Amino acid sequence: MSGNGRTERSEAPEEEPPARVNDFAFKVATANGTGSASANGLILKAIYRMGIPVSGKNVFPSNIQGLPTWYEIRVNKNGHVARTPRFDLIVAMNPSTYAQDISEVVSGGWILYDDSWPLAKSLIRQDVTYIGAPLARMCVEKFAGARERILMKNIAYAGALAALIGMDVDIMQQLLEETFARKKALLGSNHTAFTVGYDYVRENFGLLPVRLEAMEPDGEYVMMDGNTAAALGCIYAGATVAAWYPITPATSLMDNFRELCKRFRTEPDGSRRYSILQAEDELAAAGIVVGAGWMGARAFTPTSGPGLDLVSEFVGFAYYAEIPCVFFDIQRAGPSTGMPTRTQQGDLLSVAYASHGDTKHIALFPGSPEECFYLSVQAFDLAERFQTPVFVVSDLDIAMNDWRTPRLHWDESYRWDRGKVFGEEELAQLKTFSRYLDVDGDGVAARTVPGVGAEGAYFTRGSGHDRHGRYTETEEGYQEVIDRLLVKLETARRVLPAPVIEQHEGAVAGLVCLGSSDAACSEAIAALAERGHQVNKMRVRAFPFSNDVGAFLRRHAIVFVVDQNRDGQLRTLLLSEVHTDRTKVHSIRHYSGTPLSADHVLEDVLPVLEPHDARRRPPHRSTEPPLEALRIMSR
Amino acid sequence: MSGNGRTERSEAPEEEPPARVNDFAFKVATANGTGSASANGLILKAIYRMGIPVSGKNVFPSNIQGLPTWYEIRVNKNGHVARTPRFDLIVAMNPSTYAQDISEVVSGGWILYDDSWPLAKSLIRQDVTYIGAPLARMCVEKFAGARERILMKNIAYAGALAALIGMDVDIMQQLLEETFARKKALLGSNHTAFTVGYDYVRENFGLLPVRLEAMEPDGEYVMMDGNTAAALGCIYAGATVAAWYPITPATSLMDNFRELCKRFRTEPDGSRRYSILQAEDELAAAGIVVGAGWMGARAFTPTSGPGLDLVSEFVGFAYYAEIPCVFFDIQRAGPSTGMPTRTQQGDLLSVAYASHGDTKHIALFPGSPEECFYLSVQAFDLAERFQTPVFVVSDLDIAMNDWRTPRLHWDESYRWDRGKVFGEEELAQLKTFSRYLDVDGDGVAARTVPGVGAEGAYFTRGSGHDRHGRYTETEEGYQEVIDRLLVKLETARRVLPAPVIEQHEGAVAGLVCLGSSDAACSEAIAALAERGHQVNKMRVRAFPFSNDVGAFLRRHAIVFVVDQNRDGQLRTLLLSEVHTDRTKVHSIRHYSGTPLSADHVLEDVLPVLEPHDARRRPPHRSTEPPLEALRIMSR
Amino acid sequence: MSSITKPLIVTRKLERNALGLTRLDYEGEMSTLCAGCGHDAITAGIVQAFFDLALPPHRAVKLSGIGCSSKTTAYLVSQGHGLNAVHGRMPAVASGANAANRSLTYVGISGDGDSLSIGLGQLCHAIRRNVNMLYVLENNGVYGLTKGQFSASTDVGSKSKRGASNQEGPIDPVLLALSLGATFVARGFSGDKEQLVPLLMAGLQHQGFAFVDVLSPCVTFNDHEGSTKSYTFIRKSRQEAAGFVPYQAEIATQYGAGSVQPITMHDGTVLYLRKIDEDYDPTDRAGAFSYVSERQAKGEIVTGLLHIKQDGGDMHDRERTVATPLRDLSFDELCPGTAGLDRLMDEYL
Amino acid sequence: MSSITKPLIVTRKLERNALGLTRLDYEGEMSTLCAGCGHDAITAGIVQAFFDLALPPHRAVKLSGIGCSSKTTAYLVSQGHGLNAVHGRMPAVASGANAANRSLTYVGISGDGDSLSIGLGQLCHAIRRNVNMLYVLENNGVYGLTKGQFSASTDVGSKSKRGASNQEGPIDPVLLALSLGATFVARGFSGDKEQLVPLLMAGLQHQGFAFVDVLSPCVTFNDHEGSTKSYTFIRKSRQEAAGFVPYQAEIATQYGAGSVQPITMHDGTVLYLRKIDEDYDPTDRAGAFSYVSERQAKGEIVTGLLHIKQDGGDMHDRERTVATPLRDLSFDELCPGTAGLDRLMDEYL
Ligand SMILES: Cc1ncc(C[n+]2csc(CCOP(=O)(O)OP(=O)(O)O)c2C)c(N)n1
Ligand SMILES: Cc1ncc(C[n+]2csc(CCOP(=O)(O)OP(=O)(O)O)c2C)c(N)n1
Ligand code: SF4
Ligand code: SF4
Ligand SMILES: [Mg+2]
Ligand SMILES: [Mg+2]
Repeated sequence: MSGNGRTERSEAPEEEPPARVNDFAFKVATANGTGSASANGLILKAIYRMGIPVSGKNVFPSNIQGLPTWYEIRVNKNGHVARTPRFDLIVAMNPSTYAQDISEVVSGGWILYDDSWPLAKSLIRQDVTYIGAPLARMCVEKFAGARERILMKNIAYAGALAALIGMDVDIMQQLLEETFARKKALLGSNHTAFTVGYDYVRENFGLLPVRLEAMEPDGEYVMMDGNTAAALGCIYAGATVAAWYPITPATSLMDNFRELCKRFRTEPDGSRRYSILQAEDELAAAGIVVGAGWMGARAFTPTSGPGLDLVSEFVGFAYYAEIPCVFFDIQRAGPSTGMPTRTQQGDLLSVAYASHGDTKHIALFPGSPEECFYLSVQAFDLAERFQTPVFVVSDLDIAMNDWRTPRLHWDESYRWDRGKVFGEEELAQLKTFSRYLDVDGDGVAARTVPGVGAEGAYFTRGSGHDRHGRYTETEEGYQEVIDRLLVKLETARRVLPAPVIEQHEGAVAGLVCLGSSDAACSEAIAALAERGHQVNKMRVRAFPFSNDVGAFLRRHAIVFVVDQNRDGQLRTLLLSEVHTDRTKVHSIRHYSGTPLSADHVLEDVLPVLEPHDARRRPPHRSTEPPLEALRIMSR
Repeated sequence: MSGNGRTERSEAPEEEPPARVNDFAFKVATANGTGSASANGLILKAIYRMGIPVSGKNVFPSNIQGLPTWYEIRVNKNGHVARTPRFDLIVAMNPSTYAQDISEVVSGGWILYDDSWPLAKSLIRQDVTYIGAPLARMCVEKFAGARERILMKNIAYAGALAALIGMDVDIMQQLLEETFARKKALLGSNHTAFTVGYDYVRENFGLLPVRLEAMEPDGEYVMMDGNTAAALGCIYAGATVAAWYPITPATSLMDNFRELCKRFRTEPDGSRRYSILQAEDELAAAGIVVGAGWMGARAFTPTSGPGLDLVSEFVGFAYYAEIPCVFFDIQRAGPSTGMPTRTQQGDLLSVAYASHGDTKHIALFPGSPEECFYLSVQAFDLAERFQTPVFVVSDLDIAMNDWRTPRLHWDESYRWDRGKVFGEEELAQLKTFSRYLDVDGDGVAARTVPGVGAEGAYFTRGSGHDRHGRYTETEEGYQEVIDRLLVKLETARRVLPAPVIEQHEGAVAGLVCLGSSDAACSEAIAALAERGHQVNKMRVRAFPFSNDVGAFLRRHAIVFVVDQNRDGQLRTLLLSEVHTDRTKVHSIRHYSGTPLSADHVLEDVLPVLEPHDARRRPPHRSTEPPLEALRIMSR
Repeated sequence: MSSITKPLIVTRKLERNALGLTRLDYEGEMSTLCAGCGHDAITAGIVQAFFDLALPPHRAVKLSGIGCSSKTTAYLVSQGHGLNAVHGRMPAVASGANAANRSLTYVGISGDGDSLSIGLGQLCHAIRRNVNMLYVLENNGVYGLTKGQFSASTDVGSKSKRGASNQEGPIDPVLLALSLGATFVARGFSGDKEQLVPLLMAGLQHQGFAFVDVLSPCVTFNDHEGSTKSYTFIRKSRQEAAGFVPYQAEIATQYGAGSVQPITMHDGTVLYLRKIDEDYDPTDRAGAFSYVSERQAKGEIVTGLLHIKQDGGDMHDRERTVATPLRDLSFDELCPGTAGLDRLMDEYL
Repeated sequence: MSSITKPLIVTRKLERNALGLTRLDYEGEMSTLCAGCGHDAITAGIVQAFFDLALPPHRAVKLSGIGCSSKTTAYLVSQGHGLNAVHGRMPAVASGANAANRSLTYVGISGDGDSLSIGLGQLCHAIRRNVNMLYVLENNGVYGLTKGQFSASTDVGSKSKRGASNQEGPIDPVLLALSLGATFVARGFSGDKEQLVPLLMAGLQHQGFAFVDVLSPCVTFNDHEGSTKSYTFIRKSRQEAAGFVPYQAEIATQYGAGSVQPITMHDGTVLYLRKIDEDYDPTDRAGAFSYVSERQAKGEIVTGLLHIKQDGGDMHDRERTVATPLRDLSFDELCPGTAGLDRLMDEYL
């Protein structure tokens, strides 16, 4: 294979496939620590600014420098933002993963590589097109110094890519100007690098059939990741105390919170209306939010699986002593340390029943960055209203990837719900204050916060206590309190965010999912509909489950439960908490660490639905395209 | 009420009830730290040596000195050893709890109290008999010094009690001699104290209708608590490394293990064939047993709820890295610190799914001290065979109370099952050693232990790894290993201890229980049979559940699941893991902190069974005694 | 057993402090500890310190972990809010509570098991954070509540009631705190209220983490002969390095001019440091370390104010938190509202 | 990404040690750390120490937690068994492994996050237990693997890449270890193999917990100007107190007679202690504390062997464990059999 930059196809050229506009996916393969992240971000943003729905997924190693990393970009005019594993184009910039990367492009697809060095024979596939551009060589010519050459090669491949898929050059230029507004010197070299790649490809290859065309920008959308949105939620909810111990993929939530605090919560004299404590570990972080919640501040800690184990003792304490606090669990692939930079929904059971003894916790499951914002705000209200730990359960895919998500709006009439808190006034009207006495039957007893007058003082403990908060080992005193906790949870269950249900005419099958599975499930359902299979969808948004959840399960003859974990944990929770016939429940599980795609869902749904639906209507199976073509069909 | 020691009954004397031999219960109320524990132990032992089935339950505060404590003794010729809440007799030695104690004796029962001081009028019940003996006064006369007087009063009430219920005085004398074999001085005063109480009652009152009569001693039984038996199990299993952090009610397991080690594992020169490490906390204790298990020793740590939370991160590590280790969870009343000296079965869910991510653990549920021994031994075999953490889940009731339990036997042909471990020889025959490769389809891969030749060296990690133990972030490499873990668990499921099922002719209802609930459930089932309700029983002994468990559930039209927790955790586990119709499952839950009694079970079973069984046969309900009389009927 | 309410027996006309309160106003529930337990004497000392400083009881926050020692927060200042955290994790809860409200008076009470074993990491990090609180370690060299196991401050060679013999070297909390740069390090003895109360008072006034290790014999499990945590041993081996003069009035009368040195606390009050050993300089961390460890090698226990560093700045000073307690900020002070969000959204286009 | 196998390139005739092994026999997988990371130099130092001592590689046990530093156990002695525990909890795993088998050579590698934050309690208690192992703390004053957050050894005023500024005082692991009575305390620098290798060798030979704090710059997140953990700063501020002479042969040639003092290790080997400062006495714990902290106050970092106590006895010596590794005891040596059980049962009648 020569390095002269001509398009080469090993077989005699077939007919050019028709152009596929604003509907394709590609992947950029690089090594981490080389600066490719910012180039990839520019590419994503440029496409986004062209008004085209796009999403980006970062596949990075648990390491700082030198290991392979990928950035997957999907362009989809219909707004499907889930991952797709079929790449029309690979930007192969990391020789150490050439073999894998080249194998992953779809048949008929394209490979953009750096032909400063020749490609090994073994890497040649017959069914794809190789596009070689001597990026490194050109960068060596244009730039001085190893570091700059490495950095600029990233911008050069962005330029090459831009030429291949028809990116708007003015937009890119604008983005470079914004990015380097304060570092003018860098702007020039970035511009040069971009042009080098762009010109080379334009001159030697031209546009691919998979290409971009500007659409009407939809101002109601933004590009955002879930941790940014969740951090914003914490700001808007009025959280003032934040504690944490660094852990991927929860860290960026706190990074964002800190930045937002600096911007929105700093007095002119530099003093701060917030306190962020980096704790010595997750046990301490949990203790800090428990202490702050007890003191009457809104407090939260973000963590991930290993941290979840460590906070569980404090979660049980807060549950029993009835202290409001918010935990974010940004799930990653387990068990144990697992794959810290891969996604999974493996903590559902651990969250639901966290801590020994009889406990059950409120958990919210945002399905998008947008919901990370709204449900975060709600989490603080629920925590204070029900005086209990509330979990916001997200995952690496939502939290750290770039999602096209509806613009966030704020309702000025919103006021925080601090729950039942007795101040001096209320206390003055009482004969005696009994901390754990439920007077109105909703299971929630009014609390006081430290510093209030002596009448409101009581002793908070995780040991056996009665309605007055007094230490007890008696059956009645103890049982009254833990029975009330159940009443409280039952009240909560009725006001938690309802599941989002999408009904289709004549559907007998229902699909249940939560969190980041939503996008892929929606896409799969659309694809199924095109194939004549109607499936209803329910996205669960809270635990314990509302009555609607059970009703949905019971009203469908076939139920699919989609889990991004090995053990079908959502399914387990549903079967143990909700009445339904388990024989009709089919478990769909994806847990390799990659985000869920519609294909994964279809693969498991079709073998069940096809025979079933075939019985209900004239057979037309043979006319259906094979599974592989589904992605195209679903567009 | 005068203090002259006559039997007084406020109403005109009714007819004396007929004698009730070897079938009654009484309770001794004292304050802790006063030495009553040894007096109570002597009483229990004396009854036991008379050949009469007896059990003792200690109800003690989470405190060291001065708070109320009770010892409940049940004498039952039929061998029912569960707690009964109906006391025929109260030995009321603690004025601070007179009111409660007196209220707890059954109508027609007796109260033995110290009438050195008069009883308040408000404490007089019309339907019970008061027996006053001036124990303190007599001890002041006989003994010098506050400490001795306090101690001897305990032996004096034992003497008084002996006279009331007809304890064998020779046996008691013998016991005193054994106890004070090495402290002859004390023997004299103890003898005096016993005689003082005994003589006073004999002279002034005489035998009660509830009384003891010697039976043929059954040499096949011993008196033992579960933690002693479990510690013995650890010795017999060949455990050499034990780590712990003190916590009630797990502490005595380690105390016993240490004593047994001193006895059985000490070389003549004083060196030790064991290592007991008191760790700085439960996290460290877990790390120690993981390290020792990895190194090839049998290792265990006993803990309770709060510790369970803290070990969970290491449990997930050991699950994923496949390291054998044994955890004892001696459950106490939760949540959080809860009631540390009360019993509950509240950790079932926490144990089953301990740690974040996809995990599921082998748990064994001993139903008696006897089984604490056998299942402990088995736990080590299972841990090494399946290279995974194994939990032995006991509770305070089994662990710390005195049970009449079958004598333990040892099968000399037993050899420990170390599982698949490759030594130099096996390694020599291999081309390459792949730590996580399953060659025979049972899901278990052979391991090596450190120190073996270089061919067997590998790297153990809780991060993503492939079949070779190499770090991986690839879908295939990662998924192969975690899928195999499921196969392994499935293999284990088939060999775990089967449930113990008791079938009755014509029973349509089945009752499921585990652990310490067994005794009360057996008793309840016997009582139900007497009332014409046949109920089958299944005692679950292991998680994950064997197929028999599901089959039992499905084959009964009515299923009762007995849980000693608020949330019905066994029921939750059954419903999520096993296929059955949940509408037929009735949850029976007792969670006040006291051990389960047959009454608790009957109270919940009868309202379901009575209408049901009534439909199946001619009504004879009106002839049945009311619920209150059931305890007598069931004898 | 429910908690016990103390019988209120007023025997004589009660002394009143600057707030017009009596000592009774600073008491708590009746103790359920063993008769003679050192911890009860410390409780009395804290009550006294609160009374003498005339602190408003309802502004007191009492925090502890789990253990006999940790129970004592219930036995003092019942008008204040109290919290028994999980075992060993009180420092984190205190940090969080303090972060949320810097305006209250924080007292943490812990045991040697709670602080030096399971809670060691948390204690060390609360010291680093310099959380503004009085931290009392009721050190009896044993786990009282779980019935006599060794703690991390048990002497080598000590035998437990169950016959085990401790072989691990004890952690000296004072040396530990010094090595971590603690800003207030003192040691007292539950049997010497004269010395203890002024130390506690100074600790309450210190702006930062005031660490007071109090030797507090466990009469049930560790008061035997040979225990360095027994009443007998401590009485015999105690040496005072530098302490405070409890009341200003005493200075003139009791002490010579040179041996007393005024120290101005953060709140402006002046405490009078009394040096026993002329060479002892409590502001010299390394010197304190040497002094304590050298005396220890001779079998002596040094008590008193061992180290103080006044200009550290507590957690809030360092992090520049606003003066208003965070938990008292209004929603409007915290939520950037529609305008803020809209502006922000434009940046994500 | 699977792990990377190092390309085996043999360039010259390799030196062999007493076991006939080459340095290659002590190497591990290829490092995936950043180019220039201090940790890689420490890896090389450990490889060298193993080679020089001619330790059988398959008898090596390598333990670590989580972090860039903790990854390095995979980059050395691949013929030994390795274990990456959960974050901060390696000391406990090491204690358990060592309890089960006292006959192997244990090396623990950790980072400042792993050891001084989440794992601080475990580190302190492993020191108390005097587990027989070499414990290397690869101290870069930052959390490398999670991308640059502050650790407990970060300097006050240090700024993170995300713009936060650290206000908590750093923990000096050496002072901490001294305060806990550690029996071997040393400090090295990843950039000075000459000094480091002998310290590691001595640590490997020490019968007990040999604690070596190694300053190890993180080139990606904490090598900037103003960081006291940067190559530049350490090179500038380093002072050696007392170290070992690497090879006996050098003694005669390089050093004067008086400045070298023989120390006989537990296994009989003699190491030669080289004192730089005449007054420095590494057997004096309090002296070491003063020396290190006084120099620190002057902006100097003291390296070398800072404290040694040879007669401590390790965990097994103190607990009197049998000589045979526990995990090698046969079932018959452990199970008391039928007779034992029957006799025991009679006692429970
Ligand atoms: C996680 C956890 N582990 C163990 C316990 C049991 N526990 C309660 S108090 C205590 C030790 C208390 O010792 P110390 O702090 O010295 O207090 P003391 O009773 O001696 O005053 C222990 C181990 C617990 N409550 N929680
Ligand atoms: C329980 C838990 N919390 C958090 C993490 C995330 N984490 C991994 S490494 C690390 C810090 C490592 O810092 P250090 O020990 O100093 O190692 P370095 O990378 O600097 O060498 C953290 C916080 C984790 N793995 N486990
Ligand atoms: S056991 Fe010891 S520490 Fe606990 S109350 Fe009694 S004397 Fe005090
Ligand atoms: S991030 Fe820092 S510590 Fe980690 S490998 Fe890179 S230089 Fe080393
Ligand atoms: Mg203690
Ligand atoms: Mg570090």
